Amino acid sequence: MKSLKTVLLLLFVFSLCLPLVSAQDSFPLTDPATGARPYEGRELRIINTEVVPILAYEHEILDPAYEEASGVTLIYENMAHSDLLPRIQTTCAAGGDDFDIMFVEDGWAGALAALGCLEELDGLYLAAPGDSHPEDFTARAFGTVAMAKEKWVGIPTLVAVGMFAYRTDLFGDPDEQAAFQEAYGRELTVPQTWEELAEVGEFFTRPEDELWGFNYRYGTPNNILFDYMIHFGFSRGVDFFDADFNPLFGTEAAIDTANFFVGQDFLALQPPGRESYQFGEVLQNFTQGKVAMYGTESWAIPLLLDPEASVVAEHTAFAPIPGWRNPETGEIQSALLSAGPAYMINAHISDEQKQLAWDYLQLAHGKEFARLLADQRGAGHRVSVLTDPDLVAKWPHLTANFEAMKVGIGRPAEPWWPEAENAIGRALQEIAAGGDAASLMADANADIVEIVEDAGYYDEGIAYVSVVQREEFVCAKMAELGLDHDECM
Amino acid sequence: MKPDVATQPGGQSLSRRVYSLTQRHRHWFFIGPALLILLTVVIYPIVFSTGVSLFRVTFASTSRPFVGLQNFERMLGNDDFLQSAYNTLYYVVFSVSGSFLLGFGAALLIRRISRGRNILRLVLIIPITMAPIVVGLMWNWMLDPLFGLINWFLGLLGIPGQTLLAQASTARLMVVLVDIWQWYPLVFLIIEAGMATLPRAPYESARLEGVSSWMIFRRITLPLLRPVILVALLLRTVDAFRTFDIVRVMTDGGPALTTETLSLYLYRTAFTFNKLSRAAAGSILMLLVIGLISAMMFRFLYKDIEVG
Amino acid sequence: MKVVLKELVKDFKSTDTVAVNRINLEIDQGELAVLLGPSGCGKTTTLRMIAGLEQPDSGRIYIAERDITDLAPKDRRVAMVFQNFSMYPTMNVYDNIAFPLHAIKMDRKEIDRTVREVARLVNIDQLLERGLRQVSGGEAQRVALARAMVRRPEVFLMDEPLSNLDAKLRVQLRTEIKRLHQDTGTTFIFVTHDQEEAMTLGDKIIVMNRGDIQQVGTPHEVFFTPRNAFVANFVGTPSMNMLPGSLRIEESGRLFVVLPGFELELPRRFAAGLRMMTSHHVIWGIRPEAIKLVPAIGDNCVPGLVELVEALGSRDLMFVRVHDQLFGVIVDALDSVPVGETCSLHFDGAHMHLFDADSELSLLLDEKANGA
Amino acid sequence: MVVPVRERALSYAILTAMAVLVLIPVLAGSLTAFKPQIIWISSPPVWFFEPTLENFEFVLITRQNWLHLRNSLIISIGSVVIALVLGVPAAYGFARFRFRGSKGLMQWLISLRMIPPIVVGLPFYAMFLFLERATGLGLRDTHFGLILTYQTFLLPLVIWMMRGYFVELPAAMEESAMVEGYTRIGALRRVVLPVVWPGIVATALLNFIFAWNEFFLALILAGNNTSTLPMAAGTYVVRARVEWGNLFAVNLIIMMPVIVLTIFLRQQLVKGLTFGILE
Repeated sequence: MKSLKTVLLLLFVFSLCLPLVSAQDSFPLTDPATGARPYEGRELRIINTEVVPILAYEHEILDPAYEEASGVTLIYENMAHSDLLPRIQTTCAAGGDDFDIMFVEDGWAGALAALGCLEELDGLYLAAPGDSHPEDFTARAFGTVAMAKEKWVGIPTLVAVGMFAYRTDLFGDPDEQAAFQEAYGRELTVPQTWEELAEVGEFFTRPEDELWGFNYRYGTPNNILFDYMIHFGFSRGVDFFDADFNPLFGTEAAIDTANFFVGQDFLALQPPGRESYQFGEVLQNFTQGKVAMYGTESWAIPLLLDPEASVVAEHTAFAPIPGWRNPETGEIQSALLSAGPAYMINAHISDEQKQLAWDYLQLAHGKEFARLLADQRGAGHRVSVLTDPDLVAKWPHLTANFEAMKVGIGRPAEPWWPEAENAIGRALQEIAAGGDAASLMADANADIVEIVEDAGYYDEGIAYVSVVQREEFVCAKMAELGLDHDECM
Repeated sequence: MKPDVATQPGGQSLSRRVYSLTQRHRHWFFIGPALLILLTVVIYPIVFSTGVSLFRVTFASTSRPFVGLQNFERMLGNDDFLQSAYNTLYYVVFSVSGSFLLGFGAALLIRRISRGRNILRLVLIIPITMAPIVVGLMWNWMLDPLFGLINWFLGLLGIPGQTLLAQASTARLMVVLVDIWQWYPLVFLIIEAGMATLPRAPYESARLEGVSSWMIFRRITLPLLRPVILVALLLRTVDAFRTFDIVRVMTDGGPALTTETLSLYLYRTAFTFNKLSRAAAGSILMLLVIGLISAMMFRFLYKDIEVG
Repeated sequence: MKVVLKELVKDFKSTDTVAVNRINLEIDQGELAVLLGPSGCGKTTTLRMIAGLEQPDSGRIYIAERDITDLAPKDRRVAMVFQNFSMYPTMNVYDNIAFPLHAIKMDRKEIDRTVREVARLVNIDQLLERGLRQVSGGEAQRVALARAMVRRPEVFLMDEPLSNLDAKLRVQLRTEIKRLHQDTGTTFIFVTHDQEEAMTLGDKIIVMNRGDIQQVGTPHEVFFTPRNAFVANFVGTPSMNMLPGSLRIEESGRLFVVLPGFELELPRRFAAGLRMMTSHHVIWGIRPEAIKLVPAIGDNCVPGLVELVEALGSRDLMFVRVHDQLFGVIVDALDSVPVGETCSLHFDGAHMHLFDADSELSLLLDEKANGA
Repeated sequence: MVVPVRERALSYAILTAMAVLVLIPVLAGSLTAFKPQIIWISSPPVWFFEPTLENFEFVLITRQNWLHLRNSLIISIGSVVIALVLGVPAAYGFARFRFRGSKGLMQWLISLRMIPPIVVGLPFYAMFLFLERATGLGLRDTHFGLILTYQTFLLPLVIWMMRGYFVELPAAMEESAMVEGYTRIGALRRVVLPVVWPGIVATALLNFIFAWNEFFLALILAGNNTSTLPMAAGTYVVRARVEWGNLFAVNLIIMMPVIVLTIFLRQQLVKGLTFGILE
């Protein structure tokens, strides 16, 4: 009797878990839609967030035009960025079809793809290539933002790479130049290395005038701190994993980087409150003219150049982010994190709906609209835009942006990566609070080994996908689709 | 008296038997519907979570092997889980005691004044009427190192800008203070309302006998208010245990996990770290601990209050 | 109407009501029956079962030969007055009294006439517009009476309606209830733990203890011929002096009770009851009123020391120590003996009670009566 | 009771200080809702300016937060009504009938308040989806779906609070009415409900506050048709900056109904807290 009860209870529990394990049907290809307004009267549901003002532009210009032309009603579920992931994951895990198109950050795609709720775009593309042009992104950016391992799952909505902005009114001021020459015995130039930046930053740090040398993002959540630290790390040759999939955060270079990044010397160049600065605060400091130099992400550039949003819009220029002078070669190494969201199609919706979603995505983030967006707002993430002579003339930063995008390094697109990031971020926070960098970074490194092990990776022989491998994946994908990519020649 | 046919045991009419039956089970008539809803909306998720916690279910894999209690084991051996459990304990101890002292104090004081009592009471309970997420954002704004009023004020006093929320030494305290700010009105309301029901006689006689205010408070007010105090403490403890919104908005658990609560950690485990089963196991553990604590508090409570 | 309880059982399992053990009771038409007993004896549970507020586990209840066991309270044609509830707080006196009439959809004019008539009957016709806060406790209880009367019920049930009132009001209302009973001629069942109230009110007293009926009888019977030690002890204030003892029968047939320290002769009327005894152990009792002060030691007289005297008005209650036993003795105030002095007590055989130590049943009654 | 002047002055001083600590952030924040964007943030703070309603216009009309306001109203009122309809009878049942396990059930009920919402969110979503596929009954992204979910924390509190009220009332009140010709339901409706009405109002208010401010369950379960005001507030925390003026405008919209209700129902609220939770 008792065992029967147990069996019944277990059956009950299993039945409750059923929605989680519902199998996914394969998706048959559809004919290209060519007729006039074939989607008349349909609805397209998009879960989105107002991350950056650039995306708002999409609503202002693109969406009304699309609705007008297609007869489709666009329904946005607009959420705070931090609220998006739980909502999407819940729907995804249960196999829900609450929305057709979703805004997915590169860090989330690995998990969602493994769950089988990201539609692979190959078939849709081959059936109706249209305006999407996947070859029109840099291989690095495309591999990071639009692919989950070897699968093409999204069209990038923006690509964020580290950028460096500075004030031309300060750097070009003869008095400042003379004063700098006197103090440091060299010419005042835009810094190329972090050491130079520290000097220039110190020079411009004048709290009594409400002016500081540099501003960078920190923030309390662990992962954010890591995001920025890794810019410094990359330039010193720190990588995520070695070829044998061993994490590399306990190395001497990583420890040096950590010490520099959260060290008091570096913090002293920045306005008070730096420990809690996130995107908003650093942006604001720069646009209010409080800092001479500013490390940012590419998507923020249009905001820096908008005279209504920035008092120094006229005096803002861009340069490659500083790097580390390799003592052996004398070469300046500069590498940055590349990240960003893409629009992806929910695999759990009907075929008709997928077709509709694809049709919209081609338009929303195809070549044409990207041009429009760049022309109007100076935002660019497609190669054709970043290299267009007319646009570059109008928006000089596009060139630097393009260069950064080509070398940007993506985070591991693994489901366990956020936890690893969290471990390093935590170590960095503790170093900032006065902890010993060497031991804390070593501990974090050990934690990551544990996290990866726990995920079953070493045992099951799944390897970390390196940046180089990602580019290979991108090239293979392009070949598969019959496309030529400039970087894959 | 000779009983007529209708009174023979076998001769009861159906409607009478139905009446008799409904009389015997009449409490289900009242409790049943609510219980049914609660069973579906509460038992279901708990059973579901328990089920999930026994498998390895992640957001990142479609294979779901049965792993028994491994998730519980891993959770208990996880430093971050233990750290957030410690933080939660810190919140419970300081937020509960802080909001209790403040609320109790305000309730004691407001009984000593007459004019303006209503308006003061209304102002004092404003925080509880605000959404926790709003409270968190508002205090972020107050504490902002650039434009926050607090730093502006400190600046007037000649103290340079502080990043109270970004330093491991102060962040936890700040979050607790905000939590106290939001929740002391609950204690205030309960205690004040409880005081309104206190009998007058013991006070009057004590006053006449020249007993000091402190002794009156200790020997009369406290013992009489014991049940009310325990209720306030129970509610606050339970709420403090699941602190989530305020912390998520203010510090998101940082810096270095010093402000991470269990709720937040489990949320992160599930949605950021993609470990559904681990989070489910953690929630079950958390439920067990809270259940244990509340059961202990209940024992105190039941001693004082005859529950009919 | 005649009320009959047959084999009525109420278990206390899973409820907070007091158990009732298979009781049988008949209350005649027009009688004022009082259920008397200490708290927790089952008297209120019995009353509530008659009202339909508790469901008996088994047994039947009849009112006027109609089986009402499975009828809802509203269909039983009974009325009830409660101990700790008098007036609906959200209604004024008038609406309170009219409330039961609305249930039977009486028309407005008829309601008005009935309410005023009943209000006059219980002397609250001046208070009709008042609310709960504007009436006194006694007035509120009259409202409850009026509300009970207004539907002309077949049986009135009263659950200690007077116990929350002060002494003077209690006496006053007691009289009025008695008068009401006489005027209406309806069957009243009155529950109380106050034996004085029971004595003054009841035509018939049903003494209950631990869910069982101990004795049914007139106030006189219950007082003077208690059927068992419980009734003897419970009824009467101050209560009966009771001592454990054993019997000694002389060959001459004279009967003695051996009490701690002294011995008393018993009248012959106890002889008949002795046959059913299994041992010689008895409980002997005598009411304080039956003990006399006598000037000298004689038969059935013992000396004692006065330890305490309580004034009861015209009479005094003396506590007299006799061989380590304290006896309550009621004497005329004028005959009272000062504390510390000795006196001689006479126990009148005519007023002695004797109970079997095991069964606690009275030995005074014959076998047949006891076996019932 | 006579309170010595010095003691009273001290009480005033401390209470006023507390009131100031409450009011400063609330008022300063609310002020921002009326500031034009250019001075949303400024250091030193701007205290005098020409107030504008453009932030309210932006959030209510441009961002269509009036829809969120509507959703919040429907869901909060709906879930409180359902919680009362189910909870008041249950509370009565617990107060009046003692049965096997009633005490344990009551304790279990209040322990439900402790369930962290993350335990509930995902299973609910899965359940709704499963129901929809199995029976066609759509609860996802419906007001009713959320109303149902909110019962997890509303219903126990309603039962707990209301039970206190019923226990305070003598059972004889409805029993009297039952003997006088009413059914139990009739007696409850005509006699008991009018008496506990303030308690119901207070319970409703307190539960309204909890439903109105709920965040996590809405986050997981609310979709386009049902997302609530606290969720709308979150959308003004965008990556580039926090849109403080808009955020505080939404905050004011969130706070207003509760404050107004609290002012009007303060007496009942206080009464409700004494009776309900005390017992």
